[in-house]
Amino acid sequence: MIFIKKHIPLFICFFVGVLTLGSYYVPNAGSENYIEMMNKWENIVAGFAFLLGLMSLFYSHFHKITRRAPGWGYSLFVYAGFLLVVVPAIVSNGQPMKGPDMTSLGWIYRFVFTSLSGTMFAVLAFYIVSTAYRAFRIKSPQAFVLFAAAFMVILGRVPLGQMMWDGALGWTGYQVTDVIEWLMSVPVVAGRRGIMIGIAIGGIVTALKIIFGIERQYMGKD
Amino acid sequence: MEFLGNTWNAFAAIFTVTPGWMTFGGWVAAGLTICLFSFLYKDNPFFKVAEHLYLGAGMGWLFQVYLFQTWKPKVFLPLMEGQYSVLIPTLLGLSLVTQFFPRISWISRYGFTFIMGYGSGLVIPLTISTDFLKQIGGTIAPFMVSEINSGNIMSLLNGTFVAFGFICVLFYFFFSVEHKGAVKKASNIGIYFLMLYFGAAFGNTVMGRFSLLYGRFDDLYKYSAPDYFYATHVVLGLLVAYFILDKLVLSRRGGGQEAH
Amino acid sequence: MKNALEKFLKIDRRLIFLALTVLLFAPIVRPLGLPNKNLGKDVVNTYNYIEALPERSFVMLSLDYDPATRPELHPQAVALVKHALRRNLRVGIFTLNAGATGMIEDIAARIPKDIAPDKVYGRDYVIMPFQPNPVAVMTQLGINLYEIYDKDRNGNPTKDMEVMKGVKSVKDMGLGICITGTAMLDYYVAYVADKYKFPMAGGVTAVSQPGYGPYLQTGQLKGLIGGMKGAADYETLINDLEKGTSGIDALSLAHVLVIVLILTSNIIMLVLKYL
Amino acid sequence: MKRPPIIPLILPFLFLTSISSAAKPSPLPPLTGFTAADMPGDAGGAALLRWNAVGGAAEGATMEVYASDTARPGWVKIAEFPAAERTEKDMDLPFWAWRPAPGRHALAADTSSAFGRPDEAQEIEFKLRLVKGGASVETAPVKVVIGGNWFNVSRFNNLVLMLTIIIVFFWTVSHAKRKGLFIRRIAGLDAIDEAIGRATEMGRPIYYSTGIGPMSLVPTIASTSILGEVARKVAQYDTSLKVPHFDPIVMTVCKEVVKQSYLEMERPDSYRDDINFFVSQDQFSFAASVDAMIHREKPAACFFIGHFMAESLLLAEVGATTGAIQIAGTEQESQLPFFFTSCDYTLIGEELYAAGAYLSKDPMLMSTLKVQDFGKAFVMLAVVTGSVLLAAGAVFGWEPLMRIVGQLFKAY
Repeated sequence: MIFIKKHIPLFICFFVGVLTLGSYYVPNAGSENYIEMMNKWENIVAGFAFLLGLMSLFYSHFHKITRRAPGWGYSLFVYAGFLLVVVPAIVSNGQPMKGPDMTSLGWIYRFVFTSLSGTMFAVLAFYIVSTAYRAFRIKSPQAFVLFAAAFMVILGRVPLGQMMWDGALGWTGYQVTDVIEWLMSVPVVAGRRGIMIGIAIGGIVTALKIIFGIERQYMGKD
Repeated sequence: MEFLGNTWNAFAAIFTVTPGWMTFGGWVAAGLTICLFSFLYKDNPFFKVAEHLYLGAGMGWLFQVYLFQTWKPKVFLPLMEGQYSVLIPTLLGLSLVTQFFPRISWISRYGFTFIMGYGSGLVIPLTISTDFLKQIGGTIAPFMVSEINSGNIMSLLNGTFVAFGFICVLFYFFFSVEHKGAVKKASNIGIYFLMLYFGAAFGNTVMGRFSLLYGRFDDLYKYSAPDYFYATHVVLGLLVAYFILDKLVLSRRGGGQEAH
Repeated sequence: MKNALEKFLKIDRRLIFLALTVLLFAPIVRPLGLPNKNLGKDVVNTYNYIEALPERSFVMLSLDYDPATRPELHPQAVALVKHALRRNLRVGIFTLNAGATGMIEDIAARIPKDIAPDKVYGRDYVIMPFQPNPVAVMTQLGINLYEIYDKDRNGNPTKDMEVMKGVKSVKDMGLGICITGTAMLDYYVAYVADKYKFPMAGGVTAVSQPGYGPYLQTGQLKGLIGGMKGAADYETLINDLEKGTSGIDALSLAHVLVIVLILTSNIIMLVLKYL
Repeated sequence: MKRPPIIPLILPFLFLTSISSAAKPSPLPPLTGFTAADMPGDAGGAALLRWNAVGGAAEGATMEVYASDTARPGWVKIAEFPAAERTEKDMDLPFWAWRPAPGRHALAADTSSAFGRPDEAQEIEFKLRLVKGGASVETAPVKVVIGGNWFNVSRFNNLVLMLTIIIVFFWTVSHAKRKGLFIRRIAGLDAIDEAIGRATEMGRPIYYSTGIGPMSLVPTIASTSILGEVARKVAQYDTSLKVPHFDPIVMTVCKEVVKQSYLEMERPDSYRDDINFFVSQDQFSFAASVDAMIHREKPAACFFIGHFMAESLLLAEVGATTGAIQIAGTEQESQLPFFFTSCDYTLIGEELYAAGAYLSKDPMLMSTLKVQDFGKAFVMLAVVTGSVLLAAGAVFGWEPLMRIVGQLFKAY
C-alpha cells in the first residue's frame, strides 16, 4: 500500500519534473509535443485546485457554525455572500453584460464585489498615515536614508509636490522626477538585485528538493 | 415541462436589472464601503458582516468564473464531444479534493505531485536565465563602452554604482563568513542601498494605498449625489447614530472597553 | 511643555484618520486642477514602443488585476487599450486572474461606446476567457496558443477570426503588456519574455513598482507603468485625460500630509530628547 | 501573396554555391556563396541560410527569401528585409554555438508558419532574391532537409550552471548531515537577548507573533526556531510570554516548541498551555485583537517574526506607541519598510532564514542557505571579473574578449 500511497506519487513528481526540466534544453518535436500536452493538462488540473480554497473556507465556517463558536453568526454571511454571486451568475449564464445591458451578475460585481474588495485594502491608507505620525522614527543613519528616499518619492509623485520642489529647488535645474528616476534606476536596482539573487537560488533549491522528493510537505502527513 | 420553463422564466425575471436597481446599487455599494471603513473607529458587527460577505462573495465570483470559463469549455464540452483524454487531468484535478477526507487523502498526492513536478521542472532553468544570468549580464553591461564620451560617462558611473551596491548587498546577505574587517564594511554599505530601496518602496506604497482610498472616496462621492438620494450621507449618518447609541448603552452599563 | 508634547505625540489616531479623510475627500469634491508634469521615463518608453509598432501589429494585453487594485490599474488598462486601438493595432485581451473578468467586461462595454467606436470585435480586438494555470498558459503561448485559447470568451472559435490572422504564438506578436497587482509580471518576464525573446512591458501597482528596476535596467522589460502616477502620465501622453489624472491631482494634499506628519513627530521626538 | 515565376532547377544539389540566374541583365551584382543547412538547436521547421554580402549594392535594396516544400511545390515568400541587415555577426547565438564570418549574411529561416512543423524531418527548397528599384537577381534554389535537434547548444551556459547548483546542493546536504556547516551568528539574535533582558527587569510580558503564514512557509519554520530560542531565555529568566496565533496548525507546532524549551531549561513547572493561544483566522480581526491586547498589557518587548502581510502596519504601530522594544523579521519586501521604521531591530529576508538555521541546525535549512551563499559568491566573482574584463576589452579594443564575456552571461 505504501507503494501506491507514497512511491508512485513521488515517482510521478520526479518523472514529470525531470522531463519538464529537460524540455528546456531539448528542442526537438517530441519534447515540444510533450510540453504542449502537459500545458493543456496542467491548465485543467489547476482549474480544480480552486476547489481547495473554496472547500477549506466552507469547511472552517461550517465548523464554526456547528460548534457555535464565538461569532458563528457572522459565518452565515460567508455562505450568503457566496449565494449572492452564484445564483445571479447561473441565472445570467455567467455573462455580466447582455449586449449593452447589465445583467444581475454584472450588478453584483459592480456594486457588491467591487466595493467590498476595493475597500478592504483601501483601509490601509489610514494606517499608513497614523504609522507615519506615531511610529516612523528616524533614530539611526539608516532610518534617515530610508526617510530621505521616501521623502523624495512621496513628494515627487504628485503635482503639488513637484510645484513645491520647483519653488524651493527649481534653480538647481534638476526636477524632482530626475531624482526619483535616478533613485529607481541606480540604488534601488542594486538593492533589489541583491535580494533577488538569494530568492532565486532559494527557489531553485526548493524546486530541486521537490523533484528529488526531499521536500514533501505539500503531500501532507503519512 | 412547460410549467418548469415558466417558473424558471418568472424566477429569472426577478433578476432583471432595472433603473431602480441601479439606484439601489448605489445604496448597497455605499453601505458596504462605509461598513468596512467603520473598522477605523473600532471593530464592530457591521464591519464583521461586510468582511464575511466579502470572503463569500469573492469565492462566489471565482466559482462562477471557473464554472463558466474553465470547467464548462475545458472539461464539460470536450467530454460531450467525446474527447475522453480530458478525463486524465480532470481526475487528477478532482483527486486534490480528497485532501479533505483523511482516510483517502493520499489520493490527492497524485494531483499534487503532478502539479509540483511540472512547476518545479519549468521554474529551474527559467530562474537561472532570468534572475541569475541576465542579472549578472545586466550589471556588467555598462562597462562595455568602446569610446568615452559625456553620454556614456554617466552610464558608466551609474553602472559602477549599481555593481558596487549590488556586491555590498550580497555581502550583507552572506552568512558563511564572520562579518569582520572589510566584509563588515561592505555589508554596512550594503544596508544603505537596501534602505534606499525600502525608502523608495515606502514612498510608492503611500501613493498606492492612497490611490485605492481615492477610488473608494470617488465612488462614495458619486453615491452622495441626489440621483442616488444621498445614499452616502444617509448610511454614514445611520452608522454614526449606531456608534453614539452603542457608547451610551455601554456607559450606562458601567463603561465599556475601547479597542484603543 | 514636555508633557503637552508627549501627549500631542500620542494623539488619538482617529484624529489623524479624520485629517486624511478631509484632505483626500476635499479635492474630489473640488479638484485642485494642477497639471501633471514630469512624465516618467519608463512610461514614455512604453508609449514610444507602441508608437513604433507597424500598423495592425498584434498586441497582447494580459489584464490580471482585480477590483482591489482597480483605482490604480484600471486607468492604465483603459489608456493602453485606447492607444493601441487608435493606432490601428490589433488587441488581444487575455487574463490569468479570475477576479479580472469583470474589469475586462467593463472595458469591453466601453470600447464601442467611447474608446474606439469604429473598431469591430473579431477584426480589431478579441477577448479571451480566463485560464487557471498561468505557467502552463505562458509556456503554451510561446508554442501554439490555439491549443489553449481555441475559443474566445463567448465560446466562438478563435482560429478563423480576422484579428488572429497570422498569429500562432507570441513570436508573431508585436508586444505583450501585463497589467497586474500580483507577481504575474514576474512570471511573464521569465516564462514568456526571456524564454521566447518576446518584448514585454508592464503595468503594476505603485507598491510593486520599485521591484522591477532590475528587469528594466537589463531590458527584460521594455517599459513600465507604475501606479496612478503612471496612469496619469500615460493619459497625458495619449492626450485623453481621465481617472488617472484626476486621481493623482486629488492625492496631492494627502501626500503632503504624510510628509508633514513624519517631520512633526520626529521634530517633537528630538525636542523631547534634548530639552 | 505574390508568387514569382517558377525557375527551372539548374543545379539540384545540396549546399551548392549558385550563380546569378536572372533572366535579363541587371545592374545588381550576382548573389554568391548561398548555402542552406538545418538550423541547429531548434524544434524543427527552420533552416540556416548563409550568403555573401553584396557590398555597396545593398544600399536601398531588399532581400526576399522564398521557400518551397518539396512535397507540395510552389514558392512562398517567408521573409523580407533590407539587404544590408542580418549579417552573421547579428545572429543572436553565443560564441560556443556560432562563429560569424566577416562579409557574410545569415538568417534563421522559419518555415513553420508557411508549411507547419511536422514531427518528422522535411525537405525544403530555398532561394534568395535581391530587389532594388525595378531590377532583381535571384539565386538558384538549394534543397535542405530540416528537422528537430536533441540539444539547444546556445543554452549550454544555463545547463552548466544548473548542473553545478545540483552538485553543490547534494554536497551541502550530505555535509550538513554529517558534520554540520558554519553559519555566522546574526546580529539580530543579540538584540533578542537584550529585549528579553529588559522585559525581565521591567516585569512585563513579552509578545511573540509568528505571522499569518501556514506551517509550509520557510519564514514560519524559521520563526518557530527563533520562538524556541526566545522561550528558552524566557524560561530561564522566568518572564511571561504570550504567543497569539492566526493558524491553528502553527499553534500546535509552537506549543510543542515552547514546551520543549521549558523542559530544556528545566522549568516544566513554569510552562502553561495558554502561552500559545488562538485569536482569529481573519487577517484584520487578528491584527485588531492583538493590537487591543498589546495596548492593554503594555508588554516590554514585541516580536513580529515570520510571514506578515498588510497587518504588519497595524501591529508595529501599536507596539511603538506603547514603548515596547520591537524586533521584527519578514521575507515580505513590501512590509519591511514599515517594520524597519517602527521597530528596534529588523531581520531582513534571508537574515530571518539564517537566524532560523543558526538556531535549529536543521540540515535542510542549512543546506539551502549554503547553496544560496555559493550562488552569491559566484555572482560576486562573476560581476567583478566580468566588469574588469569588459572594461579592459573596451579600453584595449579586444573585441573577441568583450563578445565572450558578454555572451557568457546572457540567456538564449
